[in-house]
Amino acid sequence: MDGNLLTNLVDPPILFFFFGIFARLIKSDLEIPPALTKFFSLYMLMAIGIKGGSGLAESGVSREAVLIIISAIVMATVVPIYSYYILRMRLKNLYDAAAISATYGSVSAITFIASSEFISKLGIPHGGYMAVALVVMESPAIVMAVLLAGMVRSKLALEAKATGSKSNRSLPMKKILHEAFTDGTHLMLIASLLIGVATGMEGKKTMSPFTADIFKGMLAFFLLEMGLSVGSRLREMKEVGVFLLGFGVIMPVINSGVALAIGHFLGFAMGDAYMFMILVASASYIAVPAVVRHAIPEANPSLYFTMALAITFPFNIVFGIPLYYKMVTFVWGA
Amino acid sequence: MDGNLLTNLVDPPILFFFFGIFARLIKSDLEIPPALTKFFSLYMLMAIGIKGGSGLAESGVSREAVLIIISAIVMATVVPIYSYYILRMRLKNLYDAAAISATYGSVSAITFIASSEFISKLGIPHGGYMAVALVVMESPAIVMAVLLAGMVRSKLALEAKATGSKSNRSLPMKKILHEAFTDGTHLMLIASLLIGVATGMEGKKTMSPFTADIFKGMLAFFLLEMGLSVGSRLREMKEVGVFLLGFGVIMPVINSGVALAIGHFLGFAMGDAYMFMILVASASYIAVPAVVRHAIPEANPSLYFTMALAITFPFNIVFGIPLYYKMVTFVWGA
Amino acid sequence: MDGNLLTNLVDPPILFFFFGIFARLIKSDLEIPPALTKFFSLYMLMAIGIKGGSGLAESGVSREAVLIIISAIVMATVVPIYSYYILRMRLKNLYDAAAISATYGSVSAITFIASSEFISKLGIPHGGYMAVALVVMESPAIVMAVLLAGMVRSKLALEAKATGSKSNRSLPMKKILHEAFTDGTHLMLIASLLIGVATGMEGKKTMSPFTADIFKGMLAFFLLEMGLSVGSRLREMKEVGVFLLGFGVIMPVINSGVALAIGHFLGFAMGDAYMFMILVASASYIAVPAVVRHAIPEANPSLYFTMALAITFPFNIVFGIPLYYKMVTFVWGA
Amino acid sequence: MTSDGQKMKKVEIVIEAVMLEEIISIIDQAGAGGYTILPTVTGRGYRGYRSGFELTNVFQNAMVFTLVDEEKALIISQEVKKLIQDYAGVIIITDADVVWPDYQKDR
Amino acid sequence: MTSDGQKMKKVEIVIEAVMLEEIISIIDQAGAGGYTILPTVTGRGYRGYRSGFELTNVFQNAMVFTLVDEEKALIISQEVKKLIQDYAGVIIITDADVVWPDYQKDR
Amino acid sequence: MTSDGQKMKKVEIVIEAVMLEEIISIIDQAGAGGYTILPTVTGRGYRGYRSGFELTNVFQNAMVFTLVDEEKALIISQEVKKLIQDYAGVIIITDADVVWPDYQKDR
Ligand SMILES: Nc1ncnc2c1ncn2[C@@H]1O[C@H](COP(=O)(O)O)[C@@H](O)[C@H]1O
Ligand SMILES: Nc1ncnc2c1ncn2[C@@H]1O[C@H](COP(=O)(O)O)[C@@H](O)[C@H]1O
Ligand SMILES: Nc1ncnc2c1ncn2[C@@H]1O[C@H](COP(=O)(O)O)[C@@H](O)[C@H]1O
Ligand code: NA
Ligand code: NA
Ligand code: NA
Repeated sequence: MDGNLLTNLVDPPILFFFFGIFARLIKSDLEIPPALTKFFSLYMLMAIGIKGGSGLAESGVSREAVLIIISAIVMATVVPIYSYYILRMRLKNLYDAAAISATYGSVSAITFIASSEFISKLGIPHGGYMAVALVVMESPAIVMAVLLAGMVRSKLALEAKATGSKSNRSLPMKKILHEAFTDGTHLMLIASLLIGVATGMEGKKTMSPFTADIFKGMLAFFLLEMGLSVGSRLREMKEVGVFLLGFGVIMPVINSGVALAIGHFLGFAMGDAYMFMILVASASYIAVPAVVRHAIPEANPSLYFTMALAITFPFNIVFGIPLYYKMVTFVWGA
Repeated sequence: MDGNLLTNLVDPPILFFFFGIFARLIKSDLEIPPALTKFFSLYMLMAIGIKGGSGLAESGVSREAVLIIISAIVMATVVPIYSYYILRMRLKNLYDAAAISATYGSVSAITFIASSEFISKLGIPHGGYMAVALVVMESPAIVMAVLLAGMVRSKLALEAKATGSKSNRSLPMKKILHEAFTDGTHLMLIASLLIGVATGMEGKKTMSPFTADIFKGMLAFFLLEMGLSVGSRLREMKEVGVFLLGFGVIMPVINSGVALAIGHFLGFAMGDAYMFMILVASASYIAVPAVVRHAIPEANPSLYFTMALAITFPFNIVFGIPLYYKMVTFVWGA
Repeated sequence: MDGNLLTNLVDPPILFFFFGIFARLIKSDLEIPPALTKFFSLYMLMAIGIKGGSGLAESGVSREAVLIIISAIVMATVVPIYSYYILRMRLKNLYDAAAISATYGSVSAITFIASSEFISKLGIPHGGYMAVALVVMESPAIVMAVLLAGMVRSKLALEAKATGSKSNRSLPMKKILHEAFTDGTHLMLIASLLIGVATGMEGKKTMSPFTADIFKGMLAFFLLEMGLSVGSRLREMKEVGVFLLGFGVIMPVINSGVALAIGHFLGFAMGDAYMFMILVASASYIAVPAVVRHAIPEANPSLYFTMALAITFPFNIVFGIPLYYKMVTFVWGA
Repeated sequence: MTSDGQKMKKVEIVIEAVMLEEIISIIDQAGAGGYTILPTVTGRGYRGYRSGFELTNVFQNAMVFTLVDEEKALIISQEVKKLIQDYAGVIIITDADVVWPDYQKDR
Repeated sequence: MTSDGQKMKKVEIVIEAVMLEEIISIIDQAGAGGYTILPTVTGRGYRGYRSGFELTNVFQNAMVFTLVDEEKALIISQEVKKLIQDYAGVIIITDADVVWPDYQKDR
Repeated sequence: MTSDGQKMKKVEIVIEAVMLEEIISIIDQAGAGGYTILPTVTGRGYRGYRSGFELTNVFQNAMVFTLVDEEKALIISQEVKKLIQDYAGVIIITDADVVWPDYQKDR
């Protein structure tokens, strides 16, 4: 990788992320108050939404936009399936396999933001509809995972028959769907997108001192908190084990490769293809765990949360962002 | 109403308000942390104060300013009285009548802000002393309501004589006045105004990246929280009943009409008259409930709070702002 | 002092500080949520660090920079020693003497910020390495105070021998050092400095809408909270007593004098000398109390915390900032 | 115990924050007169440390208590017990003397 | 109960947040040695759900407890009981064994 | 008490926030099965008012409770008692009926 690509890392917000990890490792008491973390996370979604939505209002809905959104939904549905079959080759607890699959089928908004900053700095544009792709990828993975977990439950029930004293306490599908679609952060992103579409460039201009100018500072704080969280999760790494650790770094690369192939086949513009790879490669550590904890209570959150947050997220930030760029430029021949 | 006027609603902060209501109605778990809500509300008051105060330092205190401030105090005193007599025509609990009167005599800073944005967009200026009017209208209504409640208490005591086991636990007037005048949000506004006056245009310039440039974004978050609050209150609407619901939408219109007449009679500039109408038409859902809960414990907060927040506030934002503008331009002939 | 110097006080953030004190004195319920206070304090450190670090990247490390940093470490070590011997002349509880010494040897970042604003307004520059001086002065004072407290403990143990039922519950030095150096706010400043150095002017530019443009507004909120804290501490003033009150206002002046002499002797530039005086004259009310409460549990935090926050901090803001400027211009002959 | 109090059970439940709503619906269905929620507590138990300072509330606890008669206490604790087979949580029952306003004496 | 504890009453009060100060002054006036406040709790009772996530603290609860002897417990509960005729709240009294530092044994 | 509960002691400790970690290590060392933390409480006691709204957490309290058998309750209260000679705090011990999940019955 040439030096140019590593400039991604010499950016204050990214450096604050590493600082956060470091602070936890040396057991500092540094802490971002939870109320602020929650606010920053809503702020990030507002910023993505306003930017993507106003871009969409400007450009209109092209044929490529529709193709990308359909591809996004397909990938969010398919990734959990093949992930599950890979995972069950080694995992004894099949509920864990289902839950982990959900996080990898879904997406990480902060990875999306960091990649968008990276590629914009290189002068390569991407469409406002990529924010729509981000939206539509959140929920299908959850639904898939719940179906997989349901399959597991039936199978185990068959096997165990009369043994089953531990009754099935998982939520009914209807309630899961309600949670998946009304999740606060999910709605915030959708609403911001729609408001961006409705108010267009005018709305963007009004909001931009807040949502764009001071964005990097807010991102620095949010990534600092992410770093702190990653740092505290690192201690639980041994629970995760070598197999899942490997999964956490290889899977994003495989997923990005599949996305690359689709993007090339369907003729996406390079910037869009890159962002699509990022979406497919990233894993969810906010929305999915919150729903899956209810939907698949038998799965261990220390596994799926730690993998998405403490393995795949930093891997994508440090290696994935430049690597996928190498891949896309190799194929598109920039 | 022409399209021009509805542009008020196609503004990101206002749209986030509607989104907040919607999110509650579909039972999303979206939530702004209370610590942030409190901060945004202090921020809004700082922004109003700095802007109004520095404007006042610039313009000096004109004859019109003095007239407006006196009118504001008079209206904050008179509105509770006639409101009370209207309310007691139908309400059995006279304490409720007194408490509701207080909220309608007092004011809503966010309605003030939204109207100020609306009218500024139309290029019509208003004086910095309007922020002073906002300040002076907060407390007189509380005092009036307490006097009315005292009246009710004496009357009931006379009627009930020996029956009265439920002793009068309301606060002494001195303590009520202390609370009304030292209320944190009230003081914040006064202090910001004075600091705006003291530091003038220089102070405004120093602060404006914070208090003006990012203002719309902060307002969007605050209105989102307002929407969420309105949304949760909507469920208590049946407790409010048809009579009070009607009161909540008709009273602001009547009050704005009275204000219009006064403004015209005293020869206010159009922008000032409009803002004066807004002040008189709006109802308080932050400062007044906080004091009145102590001062008139016999009144039911689900009534007075819900009416001010969930009926009159949205009514003013959606219909009142353009309606009062129609009214003022009709008379002033813009 | 000429009018020019008092302009320091006619600045919105400083006025919000006085407002905070006033609000507490009249027992207002005004309150900044603790989560926000914590955030503002981290924000301030980020802002100092980015600014100082990027300045350092620009200027490189000069001979003067090295001299200043060494002087800073020396003063942070020496001030606690002579403070301790002054204090023990009158204080019965020698643990209190040791703890108070630590706060005066250490520094206040907000005093640093306010002075930096003051002197920048007068057009006098200071080096980015002054932020490094701020960093290196935080911990040595704590170490010194712990050594002093250890001395006290041995002495008392000797005197009391068999009496000693109250076992020594202080932390081992290793743990104290860990706490002193991994304290969250301390690390935040160091990290921001290093990130400022690493990303240079580019990084500063990216971050400045957040860390510089809206700085004054954030400072206003933080100083408001400081004022509220000072206001509530004022009630504990009688516990402090006349001797310590005198110490709290005279010591900063003495310390600034010593710093002035060193600065002159070593030939610092005037702006650097002034900032050095400020550092030596200020006392710590955040980092030091947090560590010393563990390290010297026998000392009474109402004394050392109140002195640093409610006496020395306001003294420096109101009188110290212009006074030390008078002193430095008298010697440098501006 | 203090004279004018009503002898009741105080049933305290510590539970994963994500399960708070189910607990409340159990309490409601048992016919309790009310409950009080302590929205954020942290803790350690059989399932390890639950810090409450993460990006997700998955590692956070909440606490709720309800004042009820012995019979309802039994129903609630049995229902909640089923839930805490899968979720972090514990149920604590103590004797309490409860004083209500006069007009609520009939609880 | 545990040997070196002092037998006392733990008086817990859930109350509207706006009334916290009055409750504290009642506790002080009864001569209690102290109290502990849980500043934000939410709950449901006779007066409906009190969510605590509103713009005003009028719909928020607070909780406070004080450790006192039986006599003071009675005084406090009687005084507070008067208040909760008009305000949302409940009083909970339990037996507790309290351990103080040695130099405070005389409480 | 309610039938299927285990008779235990609920040991509640109010302590300066800065000492929370030591308290927890005492609880851990006594072999308790767990604890629950209420991270921010305020209060008044022998050492005056501890407001919790300062720039430093030196004036803040925390509360923690652990459910243990009588023997461990005694050990914990003795250890904590030593600490609260120097630090603000109090220990409260009550009888409690605790319901655990089935697989934890062996506590
Ligand atoms: N022995 C105990 N004492 C106090 N709280 C406990 C105890 N055991 C568990 N808890 C609380 O209950 C939560 C869940 O417990 P567990 O399901 O055992 O992990 C913990 O996070 C603690 O907050
Ligand atoms: N049965 C109960 N159990 C636990 N908390 C209660 C109960 N009843 C009332 N509360 C608490 O006391 C507050 C006021 O109660 P009330 O005055 O009955 O509305 C409620 O918001 C709850 O926090
Ligand atoms: N009598 C009491 N009742 C309830 N809480 C108390 C009592 N005494 C002390 N506390 C709590 O324990 C903390 C420390 O007490 P102290 O060491 O006596 O200052 C106080 O800040 C209160 O939170
Ligand atoms: Na993905
Ligand atoms: Na009004
Ligand atoms: Na110093």
